[in-house]
Amino acid sequence: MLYREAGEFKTSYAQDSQTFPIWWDRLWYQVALVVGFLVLPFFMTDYWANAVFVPFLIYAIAAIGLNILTGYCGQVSLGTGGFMAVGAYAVYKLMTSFPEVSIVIHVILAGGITAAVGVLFGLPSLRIKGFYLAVATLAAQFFLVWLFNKVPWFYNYSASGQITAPERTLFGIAVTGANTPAWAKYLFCAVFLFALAWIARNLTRGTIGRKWMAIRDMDIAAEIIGVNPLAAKLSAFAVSSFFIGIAGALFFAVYLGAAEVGEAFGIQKSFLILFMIIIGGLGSIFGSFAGAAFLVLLPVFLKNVLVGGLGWPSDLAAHIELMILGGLIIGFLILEPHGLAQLWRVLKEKLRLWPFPH
Amino acid sequence: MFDERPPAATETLLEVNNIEVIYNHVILVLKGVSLHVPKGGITALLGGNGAGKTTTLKAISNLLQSERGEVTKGSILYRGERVQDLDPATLVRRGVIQVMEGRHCFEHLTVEENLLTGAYTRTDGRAAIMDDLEMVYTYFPRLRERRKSQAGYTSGGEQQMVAMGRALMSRPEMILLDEPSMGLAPQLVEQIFEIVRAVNEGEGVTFLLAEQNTNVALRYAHTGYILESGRVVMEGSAQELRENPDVKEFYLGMSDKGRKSFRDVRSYRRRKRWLA
Amino acid sequence: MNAMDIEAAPAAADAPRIGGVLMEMRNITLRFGGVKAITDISFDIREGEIRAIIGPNGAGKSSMLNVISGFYVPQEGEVWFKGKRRPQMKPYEVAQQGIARTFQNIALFEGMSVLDNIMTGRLTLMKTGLWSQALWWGRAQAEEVEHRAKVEKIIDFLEIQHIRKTPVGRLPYGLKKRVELARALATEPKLLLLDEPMAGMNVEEKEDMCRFILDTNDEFGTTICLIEHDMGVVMDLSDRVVVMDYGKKIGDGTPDEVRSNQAVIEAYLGVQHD
Amino acid sequence: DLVVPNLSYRTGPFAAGGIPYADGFQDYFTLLNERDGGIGGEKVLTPECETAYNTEKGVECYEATKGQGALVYNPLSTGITYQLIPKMQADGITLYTPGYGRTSAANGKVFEWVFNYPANYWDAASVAVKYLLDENGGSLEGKKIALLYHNSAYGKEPIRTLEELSEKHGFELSMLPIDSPGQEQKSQWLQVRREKPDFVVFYGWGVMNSVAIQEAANIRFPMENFIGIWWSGSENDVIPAGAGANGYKSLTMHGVGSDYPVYADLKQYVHDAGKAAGDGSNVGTVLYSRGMYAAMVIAEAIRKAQELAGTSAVNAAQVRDGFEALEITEARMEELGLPDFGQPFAASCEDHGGPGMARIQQWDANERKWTLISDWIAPDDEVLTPLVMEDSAAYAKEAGLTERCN
Amino acid sequence: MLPDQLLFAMEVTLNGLMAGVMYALVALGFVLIFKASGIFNYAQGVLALFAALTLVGLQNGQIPFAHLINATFGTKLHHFGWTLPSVVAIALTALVMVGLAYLIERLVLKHLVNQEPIILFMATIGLAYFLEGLGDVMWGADIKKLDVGLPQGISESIESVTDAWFGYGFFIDKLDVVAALVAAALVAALTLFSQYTKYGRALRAVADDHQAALSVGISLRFVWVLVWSIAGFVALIAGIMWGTKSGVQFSLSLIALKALPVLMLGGFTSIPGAIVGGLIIGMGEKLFEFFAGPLIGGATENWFAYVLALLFLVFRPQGLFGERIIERV
Ligand SMILES: Nc1ncnc2c1ncn2[C@@H]1O[C@H](COP(=O)(O)OP(=O)(O)OP(=O)(O)O)[C@@H](O)[C@H]1O
Ligand SMILES: Nc1ncnc2c1ncn2[C@@H]1O[C@H](COP(=O)(O)OP(=O)(O)OP(=O)(O)O)[C@@H](O)[C@H]1O
Ligand SMILES: [Mg+2]
Ligand SMILES: [Mg+2]
Repeated sequence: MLYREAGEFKTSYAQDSQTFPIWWDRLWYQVALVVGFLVLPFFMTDYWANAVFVPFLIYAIAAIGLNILTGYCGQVSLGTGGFMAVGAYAVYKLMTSFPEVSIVIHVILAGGITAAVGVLFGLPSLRIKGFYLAVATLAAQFFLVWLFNKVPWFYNYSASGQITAPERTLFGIAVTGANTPAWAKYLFCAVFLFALAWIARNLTRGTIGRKWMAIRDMDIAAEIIGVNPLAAKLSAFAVSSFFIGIAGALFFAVYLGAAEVGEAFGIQKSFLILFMIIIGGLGSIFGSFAGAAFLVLLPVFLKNVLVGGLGWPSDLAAHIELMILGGLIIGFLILEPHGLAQLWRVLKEKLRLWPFPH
Repeated sequence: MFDERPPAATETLLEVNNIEVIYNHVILVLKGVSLHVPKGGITALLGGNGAGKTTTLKAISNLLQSERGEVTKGSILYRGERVQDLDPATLVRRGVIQVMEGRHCFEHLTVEENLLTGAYTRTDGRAAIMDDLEMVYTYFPRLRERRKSQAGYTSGGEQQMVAMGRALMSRPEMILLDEPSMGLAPQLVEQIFEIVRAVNEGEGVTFLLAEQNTNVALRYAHTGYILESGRVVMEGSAQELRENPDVKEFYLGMSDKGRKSFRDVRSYRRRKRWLA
Repeated sequence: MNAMDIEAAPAAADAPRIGGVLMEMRNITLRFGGVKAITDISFDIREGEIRAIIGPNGAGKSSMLNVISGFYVPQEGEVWFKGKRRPQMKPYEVAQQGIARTFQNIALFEGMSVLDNIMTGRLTLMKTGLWSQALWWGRAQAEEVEHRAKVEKIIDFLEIQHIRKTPVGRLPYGLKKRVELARALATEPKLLLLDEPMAGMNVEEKEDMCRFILDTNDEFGTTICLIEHDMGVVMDLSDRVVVMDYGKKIGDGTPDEVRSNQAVIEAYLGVQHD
Repeated sequence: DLVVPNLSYRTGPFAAGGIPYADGFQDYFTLLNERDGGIGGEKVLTPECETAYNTEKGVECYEATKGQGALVYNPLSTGITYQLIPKMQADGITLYTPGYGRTSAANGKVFEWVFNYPANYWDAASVAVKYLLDENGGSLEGKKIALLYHNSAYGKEPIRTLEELSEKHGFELSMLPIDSPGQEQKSQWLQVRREKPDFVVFYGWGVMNSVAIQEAANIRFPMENFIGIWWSGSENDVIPAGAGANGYKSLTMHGVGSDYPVYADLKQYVHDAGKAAGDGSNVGTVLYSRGMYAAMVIAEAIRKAQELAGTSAVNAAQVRDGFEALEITEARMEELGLPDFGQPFAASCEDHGGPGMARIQQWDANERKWTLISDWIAPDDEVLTPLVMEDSAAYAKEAGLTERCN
Repeated sequence: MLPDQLLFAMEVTLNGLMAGVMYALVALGFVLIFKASGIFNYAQGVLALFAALTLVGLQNGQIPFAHLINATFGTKLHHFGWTLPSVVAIALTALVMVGLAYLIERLVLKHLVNQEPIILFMATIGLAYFLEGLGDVMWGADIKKLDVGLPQGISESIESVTDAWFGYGFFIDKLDVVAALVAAALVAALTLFSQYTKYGRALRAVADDHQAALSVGISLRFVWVLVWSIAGFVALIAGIMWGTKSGVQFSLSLIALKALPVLMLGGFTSIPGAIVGGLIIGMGEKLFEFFAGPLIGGATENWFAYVLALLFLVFRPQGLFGERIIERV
């Protein structure tokens, strides 16, 4: 047997509710941490950082954020791009207004500001449900993008409305701006992701997480057993937006370095992140990681295969890439509607039973 | 009330041979179930929660696929033909219709529209359908009163009637009836079973009904099967079953001294013999 | 009474089980558009008793529970609880007052495990804030463990240990009902409303369920109001019965009184079989 | 080999513009390779990378290609340009953005690695106003000009310039933003109907162009008073409006049509040899010519770099020097088979922006072709230079750069 | 004579209503599919694009997949060399849409019976990607002119009539007038179909409960092919209108975003709602842009449409004409 839990006994409730109750899982998790923090940084090149790892880390944060709202609390949102923009513009204003304050604080504050905005746009969720709410969140998406495009104060009155991240350092090493070494970008985002994923895990396994899930699964019943729907939904909007705001801040400050709101934080972004969580698995933190990895890696991979490997013209490759991506999304949904995370769980269940089929 | 009736016919209409059903590729639910449903009879499928009654019915009506379940072994023959690979619509056209557990009304359609959807596969003209609608309304007067309300807003019992009526509207040869008594007032339970009997006798419709309410079911059925954890543990004519001491104790709630009070069952019971 | 403690001694055996009026419905009328679901109904529930509501389908029984839960707002009438007139409340506020319930068409949280479902019952009792939870420090973890212990007792009580970690979606119907009861019990209710707790069960399971209901009532002194169609159960379990028909009250009294009430027989019971 | 990555977009909302441009860009280098054996004997490689006009994909393309020894980038997207400016400055690779990108990059003192000659967005706005001045006897006093623009960084660029110019020349300026992609412009054109501006200056890209021209025709706005920037003046933009587009004007920074000697070579060495980048249907169109023009300037800069460095295998830093020392004369253009195609210019350490001249072309719907109707018009540097200085100084401050060339 | 400002406002209102009709054409397709299968079909916009691309391609005798074939075999194909009359091309395109509906059912929906709405929604997004790529590979990504002979440009008759009445000739696009007529006819036909025919009832039944529909013998496959075919046909009409207006290329698919607020306001399940929603949204956003736009910087239409819809929703969470959301325990 490759994977088993036999022989593991829990002697306390705390032990029983830990994140990785099975020893094997715990091992994998620790290996991943060691590789992520102690090995990868030494091998980080500009290409890998900018094309794969940094976007992956940042999208994973955003995906966890959206997963809290959509996967855990059941409120489908298409305003993610707009909320990321709030984070980006908040961090930009903070960075340029208070250059002496640490960038870490700016990023966290940007998350806080986004949380406040998120709560504001979450208010209608009390009355509006399902797809109606999803479409309603588009109001946030379009309004926020318009706002940042229209009000020059947000982009410090620059001629084109573009914002550019100034260089900021942490422990003497640049983490934003063009001179940032690849490993620093990577580590900076990785630390945020780790901390946020850990917080997300804590929240979702505790009281508040249960409130969210109760609302998701059956809001009326949840209310009747004593969950205040307003508080639960708004807290989900707040926490989710906090995560998404941080993702937006990092996306602009660390990853892109310069951004234009409509282009970097348009509706496409909202959809992309929604894809991530659905493909990864709604209501699963692991799923957020898996979904982000999948959707960041897949296009890069396809491009390399089709253009680099098969030598197709880049436009044809791009079109076919779209078809493949679309096809894969459908394929995955048919194969396992509950995402990569569920696929993984089924696999584990099979492994546990292995070599017996049932 | 226990009028003893001989089984109406001996020809087998539906035959289920040793089927196995697996959900989600991993959960094995039916572990070899075989049934013979005689034409023109009422066959009861009894058993506790999770025994696999619903699963059996769905396997027959081919509704399993949509629940990620599949029949992995065995065969299902209807009038001697394999029907496993047909889609549910074809099966309805051939005369087998299921009334699902939990009613499953079309919430946004009115009661009358719900009933009319039952006639979807029929091609015998509007007049005939209207006649049958009238018939259903005669069976269930309550539905006539609520014909214009959205089904989603009707009470549980009303919904059960809608579901039954809807099935009748398809003029079936065989009805798979899943827990018709669930949540119904006693009078209505009687009424529904009376209707089952009336339809069975009057129109010659064969019934395979899954029931928890063993008491009523065995009163109306001709034959019965008892299912436990995905296996048939007992079968026989309704009368045989009714008189079996185990059935009496576990399914009818009777002890030697007649019906036990629910207040007295608090102290402990022995386990079923066949589960040993 | 926040004494869900299993070890705590049950109410003194010799004290009368049934106390004063706990909840009183006065002249409740509820309409949906043209449909009159409840017409001018009054009845009371005494502390510690098992009160049954029966009636034909569509009589308005579930609607009555919904009124008590605060989910439906009656057009007329008053609800009195613990001797005070209850102002209009949101359902979650009602729950916080100590009224718990189960639902006719099981309303469990399908995406969660049995344990988590029952833990949701404790939500109103858990107090740690967002920060502490986010960091999983101090209070949060301690509280979690504390409540988990209480929930485990309920799990033991209802004999569902083996399915603790199973997602409820996969459970058979009867167990789901039991989990729902567990969730309601987890809120440590003063008044427990059960909407057809035994529908869809076979005799054996009904017996189990009856035992749980009686034990709950006995051991914790929880007041219970239940809707049920199985007359055997109603007659055996309840102290008093309200009978509704077409939104009106047609009978109220002890099981024996109700059983012999001609109006009730006509409207509901029909001919007796056993 | 010399590597000049071609960050193109043949997909996405702006593919219609991206395709001919990329074809022209690619074909010109193919011509050099086939006819001359490359530049100074070194073959030119143009690995193509699809950006779909999307900044993130642009960054990915940049990272993917820069390791191959890339010498210069020309991403044809203002958004991607903004993204790349700091990165390329850090990596020491030249960014060449003719007619688009960050206008204030014209200031070589701040933007060491960016070149945007011969003309930029602000030049365009100024040239358009100058042209209108000429048309109106030297005065725009009391006239109304509406700026209809793509509501993005690109479209917003000319606003400052036009504001300054409106003050200087006394015309009234109104602003009509259109959100990308711009298929619905009813409101804007109703606004035009209401305000009755004398002229509409247009900064559009993609479908927005053809829809605007169609709508202008629909409301019977006089086409000769409707002037687009060079990104709103291709065949794609006018053909859909059919006869209604007749008389529409746009700026251009290079010649039009395929009557230049270079096309004979292109046909012989590239198209007939089956080496063309696209299906050949775009040859001679406005955007094809522009792609070719950009390639030509890059090739010339590389040639210059080879000359300066004394080696044919130049590196990125040497190419930058080539750009900075580049001088394109009329004689040279003639040699290249493009007589009078573009304006002559000479770069310097301070000046990365060129003279900024442009000509006006007008669409003839019957002939289905563009005709040049003006000579080169110079922008109003008196107004532009301070703006460039101000904006570049702001950037220098933000990015912590010190001025060079002193 | 009326004051200028009022006249302008009237003109804007009229044009807003017309624009709303154009949105409604797209929204209709959404409604149909949602009503019949509970699927929120994000691909509706792409469907319109695909239909328009196919129409233009057929009309001009383009060789499908020419680019792909050329790239793989080094050939130089592009056109067959014939052109088709519009009517024939439209009929053929309609057939293609039916075929597409069949394939979608076969390859996608069939495998997703009984899944949660969000999963189905996702699947349609996958479908949108796929079709977009397919459309591009088949017909190329360049911008194409679509001309099926619909009139376009200012309607002189309306202009002269209103000029005579008000002293100011209103601007109305002829194309919009045609669109309005077509939309009215479509709405009437579809409403009757869904409310009063057996198939219409089946569509609604499927929307409510897949399993129950199966159990009464409604073939999901048939219903879905039917409804996707109709939606494909509606998409074709929307594609023709929008393609004539703004050319056929990628951005055409983004009209879906203009249809969403319409849908939300009218209700996801109401066919007349799509039209009324369209009218309100079109008029609202144009008037807002006209009056408030100049004050706050313009380009407000995108978000204002959504905010307007949101405001309505707060008072009627199921949209103006949407079915009541059944909330019971
Ligand atoms: N979709 C499903 N996926 C996984 N397991 C399922 C599914 N449906 C049913 N099961 C499992 O199959 C077993 C049999 O269920 P089934 O519904 O057939 O029982 P039943 O006899 O009808 O019970 P009841 O009287 O409660 O309706 C149960 O253990 C149930 O948990
Ligand atoms: N939200 C609602 N909107 C409209 N009508 C409703 C609503 N809720 C209940 N009704 C109607 O009120 C009446 C009473 O319904 P209720 O569910 O209370 O019946 P019940 O007594 O619980 O019946 P059952 O035993 O079948 O569950 C029914 O006719 C039902 O259709
Ligand atoms: Mg069952
Ligand atoms: Mg009820």
